[in-house]
Amino acid sequence: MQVKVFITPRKGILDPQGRAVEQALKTLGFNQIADVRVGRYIVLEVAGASAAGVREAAKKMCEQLLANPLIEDYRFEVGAE
Amino acid sequence: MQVKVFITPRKGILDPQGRAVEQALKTLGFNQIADVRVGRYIVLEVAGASAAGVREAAKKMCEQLLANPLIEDYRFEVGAE
Amino acid sequence: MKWGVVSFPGSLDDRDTLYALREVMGQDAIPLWHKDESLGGARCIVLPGGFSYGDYLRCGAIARCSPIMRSVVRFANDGGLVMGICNGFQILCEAHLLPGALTRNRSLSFICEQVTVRVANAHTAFTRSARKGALLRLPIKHGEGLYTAFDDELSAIEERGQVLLRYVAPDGSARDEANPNGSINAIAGVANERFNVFGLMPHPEHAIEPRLGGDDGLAIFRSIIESAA
Amino acid sequence: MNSDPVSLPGEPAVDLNLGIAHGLTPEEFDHIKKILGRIPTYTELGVFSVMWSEHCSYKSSRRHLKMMPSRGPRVVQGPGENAGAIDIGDGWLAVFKIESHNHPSFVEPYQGAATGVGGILRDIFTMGARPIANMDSLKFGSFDHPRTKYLLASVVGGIGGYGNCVGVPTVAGETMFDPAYNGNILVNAFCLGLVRREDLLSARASGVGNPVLYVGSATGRDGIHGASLLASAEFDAESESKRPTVQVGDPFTEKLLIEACLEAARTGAIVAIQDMGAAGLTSSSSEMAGRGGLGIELDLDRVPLREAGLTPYEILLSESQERMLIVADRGRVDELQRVFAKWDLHAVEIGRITDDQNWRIRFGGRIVADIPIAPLSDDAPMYDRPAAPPADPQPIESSHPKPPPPSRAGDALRTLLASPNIASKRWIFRQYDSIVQSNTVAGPGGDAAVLRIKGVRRGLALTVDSNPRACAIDPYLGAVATVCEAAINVACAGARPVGITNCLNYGNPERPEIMWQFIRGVEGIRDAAIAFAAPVVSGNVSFYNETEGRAIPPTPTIAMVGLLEDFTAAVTHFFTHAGDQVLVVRTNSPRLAGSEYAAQFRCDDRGLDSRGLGSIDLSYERALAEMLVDAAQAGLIRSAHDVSGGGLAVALTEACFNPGGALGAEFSLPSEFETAVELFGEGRSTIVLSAAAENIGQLRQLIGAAGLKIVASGRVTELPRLKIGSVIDEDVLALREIYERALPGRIGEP
Ligand SMILES: Nc1ncnc2c1ncn2[C@@H]1O[C@H](COP(=O)(O)OP(=O)(O)O)[C@@H](O)[C@H]1O
Ligand SMILES: [Mg+2]
Repeated sequence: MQVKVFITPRKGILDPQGRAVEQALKTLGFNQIADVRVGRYIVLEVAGASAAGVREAAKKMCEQLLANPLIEDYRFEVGAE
Repeated sequence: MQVKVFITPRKGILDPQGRAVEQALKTLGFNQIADVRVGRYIVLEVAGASAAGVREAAKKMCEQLLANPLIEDYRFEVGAE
Repeated sequence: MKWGVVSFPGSLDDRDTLYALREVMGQDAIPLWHKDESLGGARCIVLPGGFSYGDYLRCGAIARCSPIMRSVVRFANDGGLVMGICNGFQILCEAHLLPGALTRNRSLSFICEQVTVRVANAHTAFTRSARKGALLRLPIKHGEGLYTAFDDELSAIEERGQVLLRYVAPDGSARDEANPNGSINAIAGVANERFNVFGLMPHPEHAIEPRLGGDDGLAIFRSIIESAA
Repeated sequence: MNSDPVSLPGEPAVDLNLGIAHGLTPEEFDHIKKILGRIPTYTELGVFSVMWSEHCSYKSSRRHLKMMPSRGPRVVQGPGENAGAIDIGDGWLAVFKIESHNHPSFVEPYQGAATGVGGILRDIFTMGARPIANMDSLKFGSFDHPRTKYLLASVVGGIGGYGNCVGVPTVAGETMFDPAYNGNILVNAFCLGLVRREDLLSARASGVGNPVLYVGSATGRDGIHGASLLASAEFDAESESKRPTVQVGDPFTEKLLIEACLEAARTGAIVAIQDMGAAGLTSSSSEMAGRGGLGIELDLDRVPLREAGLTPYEILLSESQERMLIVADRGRVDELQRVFAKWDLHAVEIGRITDDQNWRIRFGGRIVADIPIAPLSDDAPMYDRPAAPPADPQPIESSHPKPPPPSRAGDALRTLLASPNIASKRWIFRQYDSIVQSNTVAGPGGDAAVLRIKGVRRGLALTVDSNPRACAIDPYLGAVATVCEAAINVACAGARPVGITNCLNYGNPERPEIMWQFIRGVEGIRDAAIAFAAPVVSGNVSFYNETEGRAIPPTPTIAMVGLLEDFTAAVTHFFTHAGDQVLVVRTNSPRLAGSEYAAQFRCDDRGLDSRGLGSIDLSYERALAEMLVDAAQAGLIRSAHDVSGGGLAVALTEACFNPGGALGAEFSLPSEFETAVELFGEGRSTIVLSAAAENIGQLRQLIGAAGLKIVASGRVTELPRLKIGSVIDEDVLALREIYERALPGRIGEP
């Protein structure tokens, strides 16, 4: 089963990358940009029968390794694909 | 309007980060992991009236800056939020 | 001869490159500013190492959008000599002046150490004062120096002799442990098809004084001086 | 202007309990009321609590720090500014300081270590100096501890991630692993910068009416109460809940700040400048005004914010990184703003200097804080905390039973070389750019780093050292030994010790035995600094390094700056020529007490002395340092390496590791020198010297004239084999393999 994890800098936490990308996009003429956050996107193939089981494992993986809860928020989707 | 961009290493491209994450997850006991790809997740706030206009701008941003087509695939979603 | 060294926000080795050119090699070298478009009449443009724009997003991706890069691209397309060192190499790849791309070292960590590279093609403006097969001791210091190119492109690059430098062991043998970052075919430096644009991960500007770790880097700068003469 | 500041809607009512919750004592709370003549507003309470925290006020340590010598013919700036400055000749000043970032690095190791580097850099370029070298001193728990690998990788990643990105080379450091740091790691970061004498900047405000500029990153809710709550209290489970205060570093902005501030300094329009470090805007503004005996007024509505809705309390206490506060020459603000704009940075006018010696803050058009400055900073509480030696001083013991020492010395040597405390730290320092700026003559890997100064012959040697095991046995002698090691390390490179900065890492000062350790440590540094004529020009104190009531061993960290008259005369720590003669010179017999050997093996079982450190005669130490410097400058020696962790046998082994190709050495030792104490003992000071045969006579004379003893001699061999008397006969290449592989092996890398 495929798990997609979306990790973003936590609200209120400095996101220097996002700022730099926002600036660069504006330089390129995309003036309609109001805000940019840059995070990570992790795609996992998980062998597992039940979606519920995979969901539970995914949550644990996020908490234990994939995201840094001090400075990042995460969410994930469990799909078939 | 919110644009979410998902960038992943192109298939066939070495993804040492993905491999390292996979190893680390296995060390933590998640043995059901079959594959991991690590990419980028970019969330943009774009001021724009029409979804079509925003979609077009997003495509340009991806091509001109956000992704490197030589080594990365990208896709994006335009949402309300 | 006259050199131009570009400073982007976050460039680090720009000052060192100017020092190497002016104080050690007695060259006429001018700093160029990323917001300008003028190349100041320089015969060779150097894009120095560093972390332009913090290397945020992808190394070199933001820098290549600077005003000065428009001129650098034009200059290169007109046949002018351009050399990108480390971050400069990354910028040249992002600007499509060089083939391929640079990504995270296979160890995933930054590496600062002396490496040995073999001159794989000595018939270019950047390597002519070395002999083919010559070994150079040069420092590297980067986190994203793994060079990749796709199969077709890679074989074309190899066939045309665009690979100018390759990582080897100190004794010159090709060994996987001698490839510090996992670059494909141990590529340390590559030129464009016209051989007027060159990118390399090792730092010749940090190998110009025997007291400070050797002077093998002079071979690269001397080649350029000879070519421009 | 005498109307009292207002409280804002939604702010809690201030009373003693709220004061206590802010870490203030009832007496301190009373004192605040007396200073103000009223109850503080909530904002003011926050301000007092950070300014009077241990971290900002040094209330437990201030009276003792005065003991250390801080003056000397070379000292241009002693303690009191953001960093110390020493005249190194040719019109150049070396500006340097070391600082701790222990607690933030334990909570979030990557960002904690990174922002530690960012902070110390700002302390240096705030003085107008260009940072040219960093060092890091790291203490981790034992490798058996489940968090150690993660902490090591993240801290090293953070230091490299920040230092590499700003273009300041990390040229040396030290790393130790010991179970005593399982619950409380230490991350101390050092930075040195260079400035022309006439360009030195100060953080002393002057000129009533001069505008105050805010430069750098916008203010967010980062690190609020980092100083008062994190760095000034013990660690416990509750620390988890303080996590949202994590600061994130942006080295890219720091690099722009460095260039912009140095360029702005050259305009001459900067009157005073200070970085916003601990307690951010509050401490920088009040300290700059306070030093100048003036007042300051700030309008918080003009402060650039990262998100809407920050309260004055939050804006004033935020520890967002990469921010500077500047007092500008009136009428030249435009000029400064142009420089910052060039570097894509804003310089926003947020206030001005006043003549009434008050710190006055406006928000939403109203005054929300109005505090007399002198009592806030200079007259902060100062304590003379009770100090007493512990009833039964116990050296730190590892929790694991130790094996008996091997019967063959070669086996012991191999075990020691594989210890992460002795093994090569290449896995760490190769993650640091050590060559950027083109000054690095000798980078990490030797006794001291050597830097040249462009355009002149002089050079600098840098080292950072600590010896917590010795300090745990005797906090005074341990501190003396640490200063000696640092001084001898730079002397080995051929440099004369000229200045010290120190970071004093201790437990909870409210406990008499910790206070005693601290005072004894300061006394040790004082005596040794005087002996080497190397004044202490800056430093930092980190208390409350404890977890669940267990303090770390006393860990004074000493960074020494040495001056080379001629950088080309610098000496390596490894042998350079086969056939050279080797001499071992020492000031005192070694001991096993506090040694790595004693940490690895059960020593007492065999009746070996593992308690006493042995005495240190500082006059010998100084004579040794001077002899080394003189011999190096006279070109008499080819290499010099001081014996530290692992003793003489390890030092001889390391000296064989010539990076261009391993060499060997042969020693005939009198049999009484073939004991574990002689081979593996540590303590002050033993040097392994090599010299060309034709210089050996003159060198022996110099050593004799200094009153020093040569205790053994040998020669460098082409064949990479180390032979020591009849007890050690090992293949140097095999030893090097152990030495290089140990750390990556522990981390689990190929
Ligand atoms: N954290 C670190 N950062 C940079 N260099 C380090 C670090 N730890 C150790 N080193 C380098 O490794 C070498 C050995 O360190 P150490 O064992 O402390 O030396 P010594 O005992 O001679 O003082 C030194 O050159 C030191 O600079
Ligand atoms: Mg040493």
